[in-house]
Amino acid sequence: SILPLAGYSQDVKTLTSWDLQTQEDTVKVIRNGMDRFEAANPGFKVEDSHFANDAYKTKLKIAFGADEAPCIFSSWGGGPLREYIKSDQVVDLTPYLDENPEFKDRFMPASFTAVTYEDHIYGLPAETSAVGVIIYNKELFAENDITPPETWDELMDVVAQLQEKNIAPFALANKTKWPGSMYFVYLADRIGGPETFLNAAERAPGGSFEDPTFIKAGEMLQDLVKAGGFARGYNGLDYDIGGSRRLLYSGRAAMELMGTWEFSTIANENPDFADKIGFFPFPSVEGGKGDPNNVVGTLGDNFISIASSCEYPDAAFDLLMHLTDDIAVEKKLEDNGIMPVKNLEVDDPFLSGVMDMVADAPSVQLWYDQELPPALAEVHKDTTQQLLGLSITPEEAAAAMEAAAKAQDSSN
Amino acid sequence: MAHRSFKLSRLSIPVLGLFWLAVTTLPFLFVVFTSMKTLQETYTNPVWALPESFSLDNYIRVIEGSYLTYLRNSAFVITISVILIVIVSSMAAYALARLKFRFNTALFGLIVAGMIVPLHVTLVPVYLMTRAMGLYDTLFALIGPYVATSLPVSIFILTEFMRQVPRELEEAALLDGCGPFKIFAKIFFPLSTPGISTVAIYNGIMLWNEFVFAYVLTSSPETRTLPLAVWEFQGQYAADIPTILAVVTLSTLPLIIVYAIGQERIVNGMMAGSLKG
Amino acid sequence: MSSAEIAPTESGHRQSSRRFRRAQKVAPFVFLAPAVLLLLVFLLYPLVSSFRLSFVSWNGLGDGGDFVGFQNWVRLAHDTLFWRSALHNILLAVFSVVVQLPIAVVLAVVLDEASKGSRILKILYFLPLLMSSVALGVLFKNIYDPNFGPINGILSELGLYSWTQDWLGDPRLALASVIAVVSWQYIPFYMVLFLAALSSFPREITEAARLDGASGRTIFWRLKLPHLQGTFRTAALLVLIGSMRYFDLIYVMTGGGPENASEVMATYMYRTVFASFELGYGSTIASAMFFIIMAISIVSLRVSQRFETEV
Amino acid sequence: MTSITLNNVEKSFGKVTVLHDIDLMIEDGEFCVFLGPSGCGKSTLLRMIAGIETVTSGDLRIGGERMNDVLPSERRVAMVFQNYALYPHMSVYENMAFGLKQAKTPKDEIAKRVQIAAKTLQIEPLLERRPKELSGGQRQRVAIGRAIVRQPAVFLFDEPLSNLDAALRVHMRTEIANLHRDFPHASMIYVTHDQTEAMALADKIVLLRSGEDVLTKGSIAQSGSPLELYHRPKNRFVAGFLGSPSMNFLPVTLVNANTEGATVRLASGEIIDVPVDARTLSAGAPLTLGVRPEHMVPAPPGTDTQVIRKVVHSIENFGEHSYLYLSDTPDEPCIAKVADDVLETAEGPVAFRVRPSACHLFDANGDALPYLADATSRTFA
Amino acid sequence: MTSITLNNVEKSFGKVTVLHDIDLMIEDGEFCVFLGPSGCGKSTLLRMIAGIETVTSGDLRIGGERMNDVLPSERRVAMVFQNYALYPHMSVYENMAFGLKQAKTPKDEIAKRVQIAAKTLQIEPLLERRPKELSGGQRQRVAIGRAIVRQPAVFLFDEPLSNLDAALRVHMRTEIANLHRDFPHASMIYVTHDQTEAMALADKIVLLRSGEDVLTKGSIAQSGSPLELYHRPKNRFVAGFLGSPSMNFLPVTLVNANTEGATVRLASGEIIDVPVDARTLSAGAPLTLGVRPEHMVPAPPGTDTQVIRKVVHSIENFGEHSYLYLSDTPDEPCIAKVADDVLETAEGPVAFRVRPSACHLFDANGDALPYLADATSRTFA
Ligand SMILES: Nc1ncnc2c1ncn2[C@@H]1O[C@H](COP(=O)(O)OP(=O)(O)OP(=O)(O)O)[C@@H](O)[C@H]1O
Ligand SMILES: Nc1ncnc2c1ncn2[C@@H]1O[C@H](COP(=O)(O)OP(=O)(O)OP(=O)(O)O)[C@@H](O)[C@H]1O
Ligand SMILES: [Mg+2]
Ligand SMILES: [Mg+2]
Repeated sequence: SILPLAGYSQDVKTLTSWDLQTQEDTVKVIRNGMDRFEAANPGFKVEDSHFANDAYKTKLKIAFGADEAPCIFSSWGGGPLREYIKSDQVVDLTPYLDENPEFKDRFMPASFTAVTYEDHIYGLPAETSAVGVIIYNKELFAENDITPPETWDELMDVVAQLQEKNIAPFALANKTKWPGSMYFVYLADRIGGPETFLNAAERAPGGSFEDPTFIKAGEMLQDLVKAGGFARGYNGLDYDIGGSRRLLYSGRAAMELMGTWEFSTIANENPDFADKIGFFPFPSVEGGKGDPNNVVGTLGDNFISIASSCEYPDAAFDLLMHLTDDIAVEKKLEDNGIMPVKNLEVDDPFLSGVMDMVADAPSVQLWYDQELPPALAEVHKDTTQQLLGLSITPEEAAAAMEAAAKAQDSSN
Repeated sequence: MAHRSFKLSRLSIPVLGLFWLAVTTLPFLFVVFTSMKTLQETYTNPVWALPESFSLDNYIRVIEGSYLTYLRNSAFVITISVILIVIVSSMAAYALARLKFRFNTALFGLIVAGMIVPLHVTLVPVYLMTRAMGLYDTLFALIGPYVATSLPVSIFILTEFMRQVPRELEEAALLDGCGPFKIFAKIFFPLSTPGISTVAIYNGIMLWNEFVFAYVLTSSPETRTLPLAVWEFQGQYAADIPTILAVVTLSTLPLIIVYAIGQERIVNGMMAGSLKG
Repeated sequence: MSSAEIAPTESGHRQSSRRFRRAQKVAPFVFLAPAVLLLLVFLLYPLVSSFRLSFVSWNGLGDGGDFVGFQNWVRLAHDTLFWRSALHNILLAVFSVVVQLPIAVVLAVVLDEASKGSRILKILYFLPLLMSSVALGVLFKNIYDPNFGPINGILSELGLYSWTQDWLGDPRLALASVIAVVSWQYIPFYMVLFLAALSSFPREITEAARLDGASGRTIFWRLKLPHLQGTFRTAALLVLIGSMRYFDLIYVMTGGGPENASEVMATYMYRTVFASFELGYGSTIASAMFFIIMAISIVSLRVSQRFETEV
Repeated sequence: MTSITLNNVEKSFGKVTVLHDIDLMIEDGEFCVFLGPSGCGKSTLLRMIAGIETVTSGDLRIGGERMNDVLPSERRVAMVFQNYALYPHMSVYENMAFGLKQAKTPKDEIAKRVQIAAKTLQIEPLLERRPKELSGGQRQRVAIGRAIVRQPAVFLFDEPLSNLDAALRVHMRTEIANLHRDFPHASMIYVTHDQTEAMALADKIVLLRSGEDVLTKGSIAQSGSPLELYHRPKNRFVAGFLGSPSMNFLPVTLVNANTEGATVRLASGEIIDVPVDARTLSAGAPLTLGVRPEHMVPAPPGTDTQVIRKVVHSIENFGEHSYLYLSDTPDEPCIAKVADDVLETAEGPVAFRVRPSACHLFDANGDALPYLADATSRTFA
Repeated sequence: MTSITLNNVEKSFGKVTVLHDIDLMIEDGEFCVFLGPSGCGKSTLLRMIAGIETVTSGDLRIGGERMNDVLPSERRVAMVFQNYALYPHMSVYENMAFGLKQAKTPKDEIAKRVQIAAKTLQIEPLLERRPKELSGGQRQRVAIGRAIVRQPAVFLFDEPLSNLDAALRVHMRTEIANLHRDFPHASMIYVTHDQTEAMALADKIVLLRSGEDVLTKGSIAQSGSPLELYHRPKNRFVAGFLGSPSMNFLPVTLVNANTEGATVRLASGEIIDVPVDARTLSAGAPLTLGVRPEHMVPAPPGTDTQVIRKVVHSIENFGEHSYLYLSDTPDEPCIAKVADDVLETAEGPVAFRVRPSACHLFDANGDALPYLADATSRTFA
């Protein structure tokens, strides 16, 4: 509204909601849940705002800093959410969930990890389950007689083969740094298993970011760079304006390691091309301790939470339920989104593949940049970008992470 | 000898002129041409190729979206802000240029020094104030910061301007029975129109493109201004470069028109600021 | 005609005189109040509160944060990334002065001489400043795109494949690439400034010089350029201040990367506050920025006054 | 009711005193011209009367009432500025109406007064124009019109003609004279440094001086009717300032003095009689003889008394008259202004006759010796 | 070698022709003044000679050589601009040396020439100063110095005195006259719209006209010596332009004409003889009689021939002389300029005698009827 305070009569109670969905169809799904909530709760009105990716974080941060957060908000869970939780700005959902056990039990248990802090749950998975997979151009693979690799060595062979044909193996748009971080996270998980990271992050005894696992991961990542694994400009391209996807579309690059949301993005953006893609899990690393079935990603990302400043937390929780109930699940599925609920029937081959991967995964590792406390996450993203740029050694990167982690720890 | 060097400089001027014309307009032509392409074309044809058919579909799509709302929002905020900037800064400039009071020069220095404040410093406090005043997510939230951050340079330009108004006019008005307030309203304000239009156009351009405050202080689509819209479209259409560039063109167009109309004034008005360093 | 008029009484004189003096006394306050108030609220208060926060460790959430004395400032002193950012600002400033101003001067001269079509030229030359930074970001990310962008495209078309570059992804080039766009964007502004100054250049002087046998080049170097020096000084100061607090295009084009290669103080501060959640330290950076800009402004004013030759 | 009196008025800017010891009385309806070299304080004096400048000390009265602290708009004065100071953004009508509007005069009264003034000044067709669409002369009329509509007791003019070219100047001068005739009861004060203007317009000229002299001798060098100043200058400053080319000054020594007058001898030996009272001085005292160029009349051959002999160095012909340059040091010029054209220079010195009544004598302080008789003006019939 | 010839020169700006049919010959060493009302094209003509403005058509020759397409710097001309156009950031020395440097003159030669010029102009102590540290008069000398050092064949001046105050103007006029004396072989062209300046300086005056007339009658109204223009104006424009106050024009009808002259009758019946050739006209033809104010001499009582009778409307006294206003319509003024002061106005009309030789007759086109005798100038001894 242009005029402040204009237009609403006294008895209308307003719930504000922020999320970072800007695709038209996705927004429709969300709005549908809200409309149903409004119908069920006369007198309430939901004011929804939708923001584009990166700057949303800034916005949310300022809002919380000012103690003026929206009633319900989306986040990726992990570190940033924990900052808000620590400063008592997020409503603990545990009591509500305990009151509605069947509602709660619909969700896969792993889907709460990213929003759990000291055994309390602060958010509900509301979007899609996204895990990192390698998307590839089936046509290109077929033309060049390449089959999806299963191990790192095979991947390196594929890289070499594609190189020969003058096709860039991977498209990467790492201006925002998190896309490149995925490779590192997967490698570290495959090499050392999830515990190595957990210990380092939690500052558990023996845990360290200078663990050989991280150094090895850095080395392998740099091997991939040196082998010409990435299309030109990878550290400067902007994912948000499709810097990497364009490489795929044009056939200049064959693969992209990306969250599974990429399927629907591609389907929206370039329906013709969507038919050409396939995916395969991140390859295993010979001698690695991590289970090759482990995945990196989030279940149900984004998560929706309630800010403590919300005047009507009960109503807000009801809204959350409307946004994640069975109708919502169904609608979301139509929009190619998989909510992490049990026994979901999926026709789409991509989605059912993803479902299978998640179901089989012994562990789901949250993206580091979301898991780690924000300042540390920045260091992680910075060092990974530097690793990709070959401007520091894996040892230096590890040392920088460890130092930052220690500083972070002591200041808390 | 003398003949030749004379001719040489004659020749170099148009050459330089054309070269720079290419430097400024080619990127812009790229924007316009690309905005008329289909998405498919941008993947298959070379980027600098002409569009296959000069299609306005992208524009239609943008205009049928919320573009007009954003345009209206921008126009609304900028109009009010510019009016306030003009009023507030011309008042201050008059006092600084012509009224005698203690610390006049010191105050002028301080105000002009406002130009060096890094604007991002003000984000969080301004956000807090906006919420406190209940203006958050209204277009009015933008007006305060827009006006305040534009004041130092505006006051600087207008003060120089008003110093050039002949003293006799002031004295004539004094004899005609005007006090300081009327002298300002009836003489100085109307006489500073060249300076005022410079200030208005200059700040209009800067604010039309302002992003950070707009981003932080508003949230719903109904309050979005054009730069935000570009940003939002970028998210919405992701790699649909032609559509994004159509948005870019549409959001720049109003400024081009305003500038084309007001450019003589801005060149003349800049004299005040440029002559006295 | 008679010159008779109802003469006001003496006490009437005194009264209106008193009212007038009062108006005169309050006028400065009334005229300045709105401006001063706005500046206090929207510039000074934030500045001061940011300075206060520089002594606090705070993630910006909840209340307060802890007073940590000079800890943030000590950290800043040892923060190589901050100093690197500052260096980048200085590079930006220096390049802007040596690139933007000379080109702007030349363009102003071109426009000043080009009588034909100079009106349309003035508009076209001004285009860059009319586009928002967000739009320019989108535009130049595309133009610089190493795979699809027209720059590399044209270069390889010309058989100069080896000249093609990863303009924004290569840490050695990123800053330069961004500076080029910043310059492109702001040259029109200074062009207008110089154009205004040139239009006040007396025509007789050009004519006297031509009678004296001076070539067009001599007239430019020996006469017009010195005439512009006052404007040049103003412009240089504006460029300096602008460069030291520059944010927009860098943020949208590279976000300070890759590998911090194009990080400047403002983007670093922004990231510290809004990505790392370190409001205290971010405020320290902001305050440092303010002091650095102030110092540079004062020094450059002094220096330029020293070199000032009377015109 | 419109007389202006200044008593012992002084004006300082900070430490600098620019006007000192001003005693002045301007009668009802008198046309008074302030004349003087640039920077002598003419404008300042005028502006003090207008109220735009404060009076440092002394009394300023208009129509008998003390005005030192009265607002400019309430002094019943109207001013015409050197550059007219028309409001550029208002039409001629609005310019003239502005002051009345401020005084809350009723609309139809304003319209009436403006119409009458516009008619008097013949600028009715211009009422809708902006100042920049007017010629110099028209602008001036508007400026005068703006003054007229206020029906002031005193008109003040600050060099209103100095921006005009020569022809227009003569024309506008006539209009100002007409104005004086049309408003016989309003006093007029007119500032100029052009003596032709001063002579043509003034009932009374107040000649101001500048520089160090102000503090010792006061600012007013002489005040009186134009002819008084021309024929009976009180001191060398006044004598030198009025008349073009300037009065010639020649060093002489006193030969003798009596009630009939004084006799002086030039350095070159010629003897001149001057009808002034020099009896307080002793013979041999060094004096300065003043003779105006137009009073140096070529003597018929054989004339011997009351002549000055000088070599002609160069000649300027103006058709109507010619200047003969009789001195080769440009700093101490001596010029004779003779009628008609002079095409050939005579060899050797030429004799010029000077009427005794056209001669002036100044003592070492530059003060004129008192004149004995008054026989210079004549009635023409 | 320094003569300047213009043959049928024309100048147009776009479609507007401002100078038309200019034929002009300026001799070696002649001092030629371009005079005319504002906007008549004086500056344009000068600038064409300098080469700053192109010649639209016709021939321009300097020293016999065609110069239309020669660069300004190679025409051997030097120009002094109205506002001097000194290079503001260069010292006086550099200002004067600039042109020589451009011409690659050796350093010591430059220094020598500047020194000599500076000495001539008495500006040696100022050589290190910047223009803005100089007074108006000093600036002008520097501008002249800049011209002198180039040892030009032709000096061009564009209203060099118009920015100065009256006193300085007279002084600087003398300096320019001296310059002419010091460089007897250089031609000088001097633009002004001040006739006093023109009369004082010129060997030859070229009086230009403006407006519609240019296309039908050409731009040059008359060219000749100052006295020729004063005494023998070829047309009404010239007659009215020179002299201050302007010549009086009175409508008359031709009574008869013979070899001795013409006799005309005023509307009021007086008969006047004028020594001009009017034999081509028939009696009764309407003509205009021109008489300068200074030639209207009050007639001794009883004079009946060659008199004009007029009522005196008002008087201006200037001490030296007085103006009698003989007309009450300011647009058709009639003035008599009489010696000394006039304090009282006579009742009824006054008779003024006019010498036949001081009368002019103009036909309906404004052209002067040819003069028969030449007896106006006299030698003075
Ligand atoms: N506001 C002021 N502050 C200081 N000095 C001033 C001020 N106004 C005028 N003066 C000085 O007072 C003196 C008289 O100035 P004023 O303007 O009255 O001279 P003027 O006779 O009008 O000269 P002009 O003929 O040049 O107009 C000058 O020496 C001037 O420098
Ligand atoms: N560059 C030009 N373009 C068009 N018209 C011009 C140009 N320069 C001069 N004129 C016109 O030519 C005419 C003559 O101008 P010029 O400057 O020669 O007059 P002037 O006699 O020197 O006048 P003044 O006494 O005012 O200096 C004027 O009507 C002027 O408007
Ligand atoms: Mg004055
Ligand atoms: Mg001219």
